[in-house]
Amino acid sequence: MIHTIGIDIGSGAVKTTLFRSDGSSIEWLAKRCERIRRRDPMELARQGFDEVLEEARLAPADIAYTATTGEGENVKFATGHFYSMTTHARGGVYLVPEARAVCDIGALNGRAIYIDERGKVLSYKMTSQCASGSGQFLENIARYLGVAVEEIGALSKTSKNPEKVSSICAVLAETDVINMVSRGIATQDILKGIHLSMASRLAKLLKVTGITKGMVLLTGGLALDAGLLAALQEELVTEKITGLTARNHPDSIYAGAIGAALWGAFRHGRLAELQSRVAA
Amino acid sequence: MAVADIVARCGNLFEDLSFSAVRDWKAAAPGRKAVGYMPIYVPRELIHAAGMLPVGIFGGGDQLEVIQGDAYYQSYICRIPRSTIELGLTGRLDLLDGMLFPSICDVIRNLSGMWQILFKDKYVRYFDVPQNYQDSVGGAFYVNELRVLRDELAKLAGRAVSDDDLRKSIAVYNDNRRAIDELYDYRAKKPWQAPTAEVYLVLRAGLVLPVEEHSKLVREYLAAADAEPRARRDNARVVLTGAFCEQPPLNLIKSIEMAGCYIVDDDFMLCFRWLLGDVPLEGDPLENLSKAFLHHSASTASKYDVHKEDKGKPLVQSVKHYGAEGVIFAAPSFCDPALLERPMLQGVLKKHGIPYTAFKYAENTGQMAPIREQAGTFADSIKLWSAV
Amino acid sequence: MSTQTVNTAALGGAKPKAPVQKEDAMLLQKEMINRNYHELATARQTGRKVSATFVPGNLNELLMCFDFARSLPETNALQNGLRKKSGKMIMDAERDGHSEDVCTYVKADLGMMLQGQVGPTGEPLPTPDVLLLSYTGCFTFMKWFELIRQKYDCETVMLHVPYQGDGHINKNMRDYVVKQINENVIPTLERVSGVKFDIDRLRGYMRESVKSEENLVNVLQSAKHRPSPIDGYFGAVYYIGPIFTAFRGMPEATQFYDVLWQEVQERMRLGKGPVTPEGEIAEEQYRLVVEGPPNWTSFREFWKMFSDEGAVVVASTYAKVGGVYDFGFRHDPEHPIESLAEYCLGCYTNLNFPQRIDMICKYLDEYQADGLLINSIKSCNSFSAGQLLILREVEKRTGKPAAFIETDLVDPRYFSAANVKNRLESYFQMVKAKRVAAAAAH
Amino acid sequence: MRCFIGIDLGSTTTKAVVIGEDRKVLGRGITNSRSNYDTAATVAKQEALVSARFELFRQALAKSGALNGKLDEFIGQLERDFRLEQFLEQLADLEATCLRNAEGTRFGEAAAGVKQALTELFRRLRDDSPALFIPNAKRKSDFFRDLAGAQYLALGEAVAKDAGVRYDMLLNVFDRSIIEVENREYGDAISRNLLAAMDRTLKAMPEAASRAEKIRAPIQGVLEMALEETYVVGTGYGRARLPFSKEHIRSEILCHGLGAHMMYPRTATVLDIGGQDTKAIQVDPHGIVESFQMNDRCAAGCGRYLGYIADEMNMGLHELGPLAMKATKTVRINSTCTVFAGAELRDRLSLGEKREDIMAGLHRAIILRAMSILARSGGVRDEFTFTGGVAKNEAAVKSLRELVRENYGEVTLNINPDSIYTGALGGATFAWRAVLEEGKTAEART
Ligand SMILES: Nc1ncnc2c1ncn2[C@@H]1O[C@H](COP(=O)(O)OP(=O)(O)O)[C@@H](O)[C@H]1O
Ligand SMILES: Nc1ncnc2c1ncn2[C@@H]1O[C@H](COP(=O)(O)OP(=O)(O)O)[C@@H](O)[C@H]1O
Ligand code: SF4
Ligand code: SF4
Ligand code: SF4
Repeated sequence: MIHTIGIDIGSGAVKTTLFRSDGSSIEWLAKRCERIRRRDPMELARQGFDEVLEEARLAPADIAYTATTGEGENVKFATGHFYSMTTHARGGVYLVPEARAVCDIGALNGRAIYIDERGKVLSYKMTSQCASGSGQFLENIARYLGVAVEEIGALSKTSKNPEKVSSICAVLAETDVINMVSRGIATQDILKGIHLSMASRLAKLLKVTGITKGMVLLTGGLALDAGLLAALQEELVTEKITGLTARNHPDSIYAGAIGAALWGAFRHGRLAELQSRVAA
Repeated sequence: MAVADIVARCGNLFEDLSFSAVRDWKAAAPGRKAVGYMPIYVPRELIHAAGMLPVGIFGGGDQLEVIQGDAYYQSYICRIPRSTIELGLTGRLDLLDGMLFPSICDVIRNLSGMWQILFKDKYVRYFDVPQNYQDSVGGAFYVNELRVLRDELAKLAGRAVSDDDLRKSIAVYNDNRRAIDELYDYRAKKPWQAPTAEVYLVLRAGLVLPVEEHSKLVREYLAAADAEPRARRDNARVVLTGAFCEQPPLNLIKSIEMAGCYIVDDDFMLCFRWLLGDVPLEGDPLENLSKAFLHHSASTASKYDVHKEDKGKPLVQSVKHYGAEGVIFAAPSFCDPALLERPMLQGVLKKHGIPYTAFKYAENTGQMAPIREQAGTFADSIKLWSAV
Repeated sequence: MSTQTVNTAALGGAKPKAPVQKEDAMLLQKEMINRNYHELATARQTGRKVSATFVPGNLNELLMCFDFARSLPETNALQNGLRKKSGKMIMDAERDGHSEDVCTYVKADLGMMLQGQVGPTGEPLPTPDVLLLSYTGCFTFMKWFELIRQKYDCETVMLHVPYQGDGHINKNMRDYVVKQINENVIPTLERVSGVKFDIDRLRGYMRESVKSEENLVNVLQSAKHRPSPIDGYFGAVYYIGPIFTAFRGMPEATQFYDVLWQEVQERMRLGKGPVTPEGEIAEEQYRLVVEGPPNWTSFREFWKMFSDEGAVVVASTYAKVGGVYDFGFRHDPEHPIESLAEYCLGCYTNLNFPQRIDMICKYLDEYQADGLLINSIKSCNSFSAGQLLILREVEKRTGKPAAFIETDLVDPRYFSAANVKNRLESYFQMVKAKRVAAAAAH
Repeated sequence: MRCFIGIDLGSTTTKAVVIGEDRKVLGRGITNSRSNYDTAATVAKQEALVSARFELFRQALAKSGALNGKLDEFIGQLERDFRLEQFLEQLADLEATCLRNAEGTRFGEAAAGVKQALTELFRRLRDDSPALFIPNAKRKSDFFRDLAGAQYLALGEAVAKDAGVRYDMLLNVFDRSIIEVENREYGDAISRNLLAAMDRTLKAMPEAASRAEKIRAPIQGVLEMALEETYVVGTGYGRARLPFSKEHIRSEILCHGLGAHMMYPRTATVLDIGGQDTKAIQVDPHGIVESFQMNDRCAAGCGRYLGYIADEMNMGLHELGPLAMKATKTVRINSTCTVFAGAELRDRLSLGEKREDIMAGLHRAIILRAMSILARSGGVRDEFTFTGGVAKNEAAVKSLRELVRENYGEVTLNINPDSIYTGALGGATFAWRAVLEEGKTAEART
């Protein structure tokens, strides 16, 4: 039986999980999610690490493997690092075993990952280097519109006449939105419009990965945004990608951290195996 | 010399945007001339045979601040022409007595005309190559083009270029190709001993050094690299393709390796590996160069594949030959040839069950995080799952 | 020849929905295009083989010799753009793995195929039996047909046309093209069509071509008059349609250009300006030369930005993409294959930079234009790479102001109306201010 | 008196300039562009008219000699006091709006707590306000939204903790309310606030108080004089949304060219870096535009970029330049994508680069973009005038100076402290010309 910790350092938030696993069973002991809000992410990683330990009543020495993911390549106390699509894939199947694709929408990038039932990455696609239509953008607009991040989803779902944002540049899109407000477009219609353009981008990413049927799990910070989920579902219908269904999970935001912890356990086993072979 | 010294020398040559190596070469004897060429391929043998130094101009890299170059290009055009213009307008290429623009795509093609306007006193030539590979059709055209080029270069050099001159040059370049093949084979065998970031620099040196010196350098590097034991990492073996024209920043190559990939074949600076194998020395040298071009040359997006079945064949062969586990498509943003070719190649790889991933770059890409993430995930997925 | 009568009520004051105005010739050419699409749609039933080829360097007369129904993927893409269908097609192609960065004509074409090959008119388009890859002044052509071949397994024949790198067509180039036509193109077309090549038939078609070519040049050069009776860019798009596509060499084309030329002469006689979809241009305020293809997805809106300000395009390079006729080239029935080669080699996109600049300067002078406007197309490296140098050189050589806008052919995402309008307005106001200042100085 | 007004509705800020019949600038006003362009234009114009009155006060008082020697000090104090009054007025409005927005079911049981916290928070805000307007106070911005927002954030966390409510809730109320408040005009309050400010000033300057009557009289005179909006010209990014007819709208390129020419008649090249666009303009000796270039559909490297950086570093826009000036070397930054600016910054920080050095690199990157656009428009000619919001940034100016010298040799570089108003000045000049040279009269506003 071993304990492992996964830390997902994003550009928007730091997520930490602690797992106990032995050969057959996996148990999730603790989790933490902290929005960065201009604090030092490395500091928050350390803090998350300490807090999950405290919650599980464990000491650092009890941890067999601390795995980082996201922008955590430089965390000093980590044992190893996995790249975020690897971890989101693994975390995704942990949360929803029937998921065959994971859509991760973080603060700056979106990613679609096509996986098999073991969480193996079959193919993936990331948004390009231009930051249009990112989580950050939605957050900025929400702040501008005076809507709390948590309210976005519910509001967007009430929209009847979504107003699409045409600019591809996030900066110019902000002005587009300002123009919309001055034209008297309702807040929910603007939000829904943004959701739709994000969803269409996601649908495109998904399509490019080559997946045609199965369950898509949304992960990352925006996964819980019900408006985005609804928009994606609509988009899948209008785009006639009907083989796919989209859903989220209350713990979606932890997918990366979960995957990191689980891969950590896997790697730990591998390393032990190698060790014993060397010893023998 | 130790590996570090050789690499440092190459690194200096790479970073030197004022081309002192070329300047020094010219200064060493009176009347020496140098002729620049852009990616992918020009018959450097002709320049060499005329006693001039061929100089590869492969963009300005990420250290060049492009100001004027941007004034000539919209944001949706790749970066190499703008940095090349910048090099020209800032006088850094004044040391070149001529410039050859090979047929690679419309951007480089148009650049040849711009060069004629911007640098009126220089010898400028757009060098067309045939997309028809029959000796009697494309070959006849090409031999004529070669002849014209030879005559023009001879005029520029102020001396005649005989067939024997040309044969000698072909021999020298045959040797260089052999040295580079050795380098590629060695790296594929022991990628940890010859990291691509180093191999790349050693190759780059060939753009500015005389070919004889470069062949020597390559072999020195091989000996030195083999002598120095280095740690072997648990990396995935990949072929990198798509970077045949605008070159990725060195940091990108390093990032790919850092993220867990060994590059075992690539298409950087194809000019060195364009003709496959030796060009025969007997017979008409121009005919020989033409035949080598038509029938034994590298495959790349700028070339037409006569048969549907030919598409992607060389790539699959490279994967097999070098024992790669996957392919990374790294293409310059807005590079039509590379990006239009990509889906076709991906289709072929898919058919052969070879994993691949793709991303874009520019020669001055600064942000490596997304690159690391994608290359890393690719390596992860090969590594974590290959054994299971 | 009259223009369509206009709903006069709609002309004055606020005009919410003015009916689109068209000249007879425009209607005629629309009919012709629709007929061609219908021919393509029914090719399978009628037992005709289908060819596809590109506008620059299109060997229409040659293809006619083999009874092919002729499809032009570029034209399909632009028609889909005009009908606002291309956006979706492009997205579909991108979802199928194509990069956002590449030419949208290609993506619109591939997207159309993904959507089941329904053509712009709603009728299905057949998969071509042969792709005649005229590699003329655009690298993308080659990849485009390779892509189609990879996906649909069509037979492809390459006609490589060397570039006029030093501004001349030489014997080596001409021989190379002629040889390819004789040794590769004709045998392949014979094999695919099962029709034997008959050079006299080719000569016959070419005789027709010449007639259209004469009249086209007359029409385009009528813009030298003040006011110009035509718009040499937006309007010319309609005028060049038949000759640059599947009709050159057909009697229909000859007839079309007759009608058109008469119509234009009449307009000149009456001192009238060009007809735009919004009505006639009342007063010619600005005369412009335009370089670069138009935007198709917002074609009317784009045109309106000009016509609202009284801006008339008197000459454009785009009206020469399918053949540069105004400097004397004509198809030559006496030397049919050679003149096909000459035609391909002389296409606008196959000209080098100094040639392009000379041509534009000449237009500015001969058509007494106020300035140059470059519409730079994101898709098209062939046109666009280096256009900013054209802008500078032309300004330097003619002293006339030039302006630069950026749009795309068929990707609606790259047409930012506000942005374009902003620049155009500034440009027009600038030309005007200069004119006022110049007048004051005298 | 007859006034000619130019309004430049920018993407970030809206500027207005009032000139008199003698074509001299009487007043300038600026506000942040907000969702309601009408309001933004109105507010900027009001601000400009207020500032015009201050200018007229100065002239009247100078003539009356009531304040010999102390005139500048007095006007300065009066202006600050007036700003404080305005600020307090808006703060009170914000408080009422926040309290209203905290009602209802949004916060359920927490509502009472939130309201309590708000009341406390606003009490502290009010107490802290005068400090913002003392002489030489370092303000992060001049706009109510930014000022109140910064203070609100700074104090909010502690207040929330004390009151036992979630900080997020307070943020939420603020975000919602600030928009409402921002979109209200306070035109009616101006005279009242001026009089109140007068009282404050006289209290603050006892030596002036003794001459209160002599001071009040000319001011009263000015206050009673009507400032007639003879002709208004709109320009800028949002000009199409201004409720003006086409006659009253000019392209921003023309306005910037003319504005720069008015400030520096020998201007040949103008660079304007605004929030979302960068323009390079060549003008002839009469201020007529000869050619121009703008950035394309990508907003990389424009002023908004600095805004994102400032947000990321939790600093005011004013502070970026000074920080960059402390740099000892310049880190090379390649991407000027506005949105990725934050990521780039973090990247560099994690590589161990110093903040000031990165900042220097970011500023250089912006200017490099601008240099390209300048090169595209035909280069830099003598004299060269730099305008727009970014011209206020000393580090940007430094980079520009260096790069211009490297690429074009010595040219005179003009930067006016009021350069952000260049477009509006051009507009006002067009307005003046329309009436005095072309004999136009203002059209009825629709
Ligand atoms: N409940 C929520 N509803 C909507 N958006 C949220 C929510 N929680 C976080 N976010 C947004 O998610 C983003 C962060 O997501 P995350 O997956 O952590 O990104 P990253 O991995 O890049 O940090 C932020 O932009 C944040 O605003
Ligand atoms: N005081 C200041 N110090 C530094 N930069 C400033 C300052 N004020 C404004 N800016 C910069 O100027 C930009 C706005 O410029 P402005 O010319 O007003 O743009 P616009 O006309 O598009 O509204 C802001 O994005 C900011 O970067
Ligand atoms: S378009 Fe906008 S988001 Fe994209 S690179 Fe430019 S500034 Fe960044
Ligand atoms: S990078 Fe690609 S598009 Fe650019 S010049 Fe090279 S081949 Fe052409
Ligand atoms: S690149 Fe230009 S010429 Fe070539 S196919 Fe595209 S639009 Fe046509």
